[in-house]
Amino acid sequence: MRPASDRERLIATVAELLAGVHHVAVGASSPIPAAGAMLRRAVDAKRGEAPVRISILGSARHNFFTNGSSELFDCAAQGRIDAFFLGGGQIDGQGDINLVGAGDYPRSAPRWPGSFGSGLLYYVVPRVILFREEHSPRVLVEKVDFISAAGASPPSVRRPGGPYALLTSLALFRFDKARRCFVLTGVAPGHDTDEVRDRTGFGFDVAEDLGPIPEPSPEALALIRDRVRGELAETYPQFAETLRDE
Amino acid sequence: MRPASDRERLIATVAELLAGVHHVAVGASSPIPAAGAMLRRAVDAKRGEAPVRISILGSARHNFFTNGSSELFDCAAQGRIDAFFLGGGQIDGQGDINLVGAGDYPRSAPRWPGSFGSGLLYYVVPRVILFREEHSPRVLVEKVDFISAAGASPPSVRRPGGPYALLTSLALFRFDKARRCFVLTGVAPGHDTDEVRDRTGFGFDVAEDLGPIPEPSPEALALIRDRVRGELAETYPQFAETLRDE
Amino acid sequence: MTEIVSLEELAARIPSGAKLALPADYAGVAMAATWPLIASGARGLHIVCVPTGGLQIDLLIGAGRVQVLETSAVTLGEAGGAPAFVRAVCEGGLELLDATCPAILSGLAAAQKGVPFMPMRGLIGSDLLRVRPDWRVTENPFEPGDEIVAIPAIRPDIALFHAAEADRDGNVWIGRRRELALMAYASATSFVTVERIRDASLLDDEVTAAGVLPALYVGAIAHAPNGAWPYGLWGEYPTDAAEIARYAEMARSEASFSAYLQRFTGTAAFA
Amino acid sequence: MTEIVSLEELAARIPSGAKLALPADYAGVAMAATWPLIASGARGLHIVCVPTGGLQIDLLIGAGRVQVLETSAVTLGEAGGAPAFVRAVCEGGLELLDATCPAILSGLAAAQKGVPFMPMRGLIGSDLLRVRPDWRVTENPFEPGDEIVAIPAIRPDIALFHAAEADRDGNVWIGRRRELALMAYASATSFVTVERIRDASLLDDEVTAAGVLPALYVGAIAHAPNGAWPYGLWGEYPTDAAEIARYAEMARSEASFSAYLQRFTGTAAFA
Repeated sequence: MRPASDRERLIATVAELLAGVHHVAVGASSPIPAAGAMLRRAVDAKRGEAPVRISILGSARHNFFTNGSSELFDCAAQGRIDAFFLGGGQIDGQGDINLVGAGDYPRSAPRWPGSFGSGLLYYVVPRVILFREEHSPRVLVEKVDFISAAGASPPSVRRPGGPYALLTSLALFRFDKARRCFVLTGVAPGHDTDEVRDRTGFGFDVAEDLGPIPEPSPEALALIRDRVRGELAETYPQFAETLRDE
Repeated sequence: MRPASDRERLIATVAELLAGVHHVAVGASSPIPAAGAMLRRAVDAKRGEAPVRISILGSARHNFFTNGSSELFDCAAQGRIDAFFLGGGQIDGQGDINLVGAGDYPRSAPRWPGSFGSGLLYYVVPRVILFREEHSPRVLVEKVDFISAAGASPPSVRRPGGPYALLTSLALFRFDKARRCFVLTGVAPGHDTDEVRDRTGFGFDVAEDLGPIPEPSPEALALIRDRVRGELAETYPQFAETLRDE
Repeated sequence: MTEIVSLEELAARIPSGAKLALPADYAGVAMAATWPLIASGARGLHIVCVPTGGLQIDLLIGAGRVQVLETSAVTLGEAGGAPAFVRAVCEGGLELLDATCPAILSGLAAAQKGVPFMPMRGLIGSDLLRVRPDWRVTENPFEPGDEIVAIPAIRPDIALFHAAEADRDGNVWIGRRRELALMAYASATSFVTVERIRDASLLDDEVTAAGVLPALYVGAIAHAPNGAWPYGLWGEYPTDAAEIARYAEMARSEASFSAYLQRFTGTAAFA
Repeated sequence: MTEIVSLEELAARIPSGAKLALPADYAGVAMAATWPLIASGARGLHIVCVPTGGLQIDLLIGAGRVQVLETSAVTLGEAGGAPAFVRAVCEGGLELLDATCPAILSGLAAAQKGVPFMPMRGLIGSDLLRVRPDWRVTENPFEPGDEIVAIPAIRPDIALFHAAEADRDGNVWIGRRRELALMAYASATSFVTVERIRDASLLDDEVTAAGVLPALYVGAIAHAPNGAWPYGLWGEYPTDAAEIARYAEMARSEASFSAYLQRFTGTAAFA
């Protein structure tokens, strides 16, 4: 079997992060998170466990909603969505994310599209996975220029949700809610902690059991290359095609 | 032409009270208000004016709503419903209405069904017509035992709606919002003001231009007996049938 | 995952003390589930009428199953007042949460939105506000001095209703009776009885999908042809007014109420 | 009464300064009405994106038609950032009301319910809250110390969108795109372009009725086949991604943006 590509490893890592989740929602242009969710479902199905429900915004086949745009947010606020993915033009060490722009608001430069649903979803979905392939001090900053959604809240705020992990092409962190900081738990094969430090603009803790991010199991790899790629083709045809060529 | 029956006169009076209204909603078991609204529409159509929109709760043909029970109340709160009808086990001189029960709450005796939508509709629909055929001191009381919805509100309360008129088999009153009282404007043919006083449990003013409630015009009577009766048959078949026999 | 179960199993999953959302007469009443629910012996129910109640509520009250009743009205419509309800009120045997339709719908909408309350116009000056200390007069934060009522979220444990059709995934066709969706969004789960279960997914066709409550909200489905009887079901069959009138007559005394119930539940006394 | 008018007449009924609710890319964008709207010369528009914007918003901004923009995002999706939007932001040429999707939907829901505001979880600790002084942190009246944000009602003058079908009474079939109904409930009136106008009433059949926005909310309808192009319309046709990419390329300079616009509007400079 051909060894796992970087993207296949990201997909397998996402699937691990979704262990135990009943309902995961995925944004419209998020093929790797979507693939990770599909792998989770495929693995659970093979093990005879209840399949995770996957809602992909913008997909016809994976759209279970019938109440328009509001339903995703209502559903999340009701506590019916266990996991979601967010990115960010900037992500900082406190878990704050910036989807609006760099520099002084309102005349941001560059200006990014905007905060989308982060202002609610980051607060109510228990397991928000921050996913950004680029790992650089430009993206992973000490302090974001604009807080689209805050990584943590004072005790006066009811907050069932928040950051759970941060996954990049280089590293995997979990978020320590009590201490409001990221903890490095895994490094991509072929890289080391020093490189992660160099390429990260914020300080972070290191887990005692830090190790390389595991390679996908042969079982997972086979599922990615067969069932998951087939399922992806409906919503992300181009992505499914390039995945084949890796 | 056969002279107007009491119910035909009530229907014609309701149609007069709806002059200028664009959208009237009618409760499920309100055949006379519904007939009055249909007569209003028929008269306007004959005069080439825009027809009033009629929403009858529980009717298939007159149900324009597609968002369940909430839509009537939302629509009213948006200001899209100009007129509505309410009744009451008790109605008092301040325009307060009681749909809950007589005696000490909660062990009311008799207990009536309950307040239905009055807690909002009485406050937001500009032209609420109180309609109750029975005219007696038992119904028209000095002070209701339980206020399902209040006839007037202090200035601190935003209130575009409220009572506009009170129509019974015996009399027609308009409501004076500033002075919070009813003003007798018409008495049913064959009755007089003294009888109205005897049969009304609350004090009221008398309009300078008080007179008998007018008989329906021949045009109105013809429309009631033909077009309106036909339209009523879909929602109120029994009522339409008994109307024929009068 | 939605399970397809028998009527008896569906009723057996409603425990004593459950907070149950039930629809109005015209919206799809799960009458066929009412008999096994009464037979199951679940007691101390907290009923939320969405937004009014009729025969089903009166039966549950008469059978002694209801502890708390939140409603905007209970009536048998053309057949008159609801006898068991009126009797229970007079005897003080119910914790009564008298409401108005839009307040119940607002409370459910708050639960739908996952917020603790919804503001609502009206109500001020009424005795409803006096007898509902759980409703609060609050100030519009955007306009000092503007008073408005805050209705707390209503979060039932189970929404129970009847609909025309479900598919094997658990999607339910509710059409324009969207108060059923509102009940389902607000409730932890929904139990639905249906006229028919179809093999093809209701979500495969955008025309039928528009009237679907997704399986996401539906815990259990039971097949119950004619399941709203004696109530009607929109687009399917009309109300059996004679049967409701017969009930209204029999429910006037506790003895004949019991006889009426026994016919459907097969057991004896309930009160 | 809903009037059936030409695209030009529909656009001409949108006055300068109007507060306009426009749907997201996937929900039915009235692109065919965008060209006559720009040609009509209406200026100083207050745009509310429900809840995000794309090509239509970027065109209106580039043509200098927008004074206030309330949105959760503006993007051309696969084709990248929205060039005219990004340029206007950098130049300070827009009054920007940055939002998050559920806040816009909550503001519209408040208007739907006829209440001055809706509470919403989240937001606290964000800079969105800092730059939106019209949003208020308030206390949950049912739990002292529990802070929650109040979002004021959003009441647009006009909701403008595209749908598959309307009937001659003015009923519009929106299917499961119920954010279009939300926009319409919240707005004083709605202008709708449609692929087809059919003679039979959409309310006559309960299956189609379930997906209908009633005429009650609809002021004007214009027939516009392929009217979402280059966007797609669910169940009808896909997005023309090549055309959107072509726009993204041309909009990178003001000169070629003008050339792009001229092709559709027949007039020259706009900025």
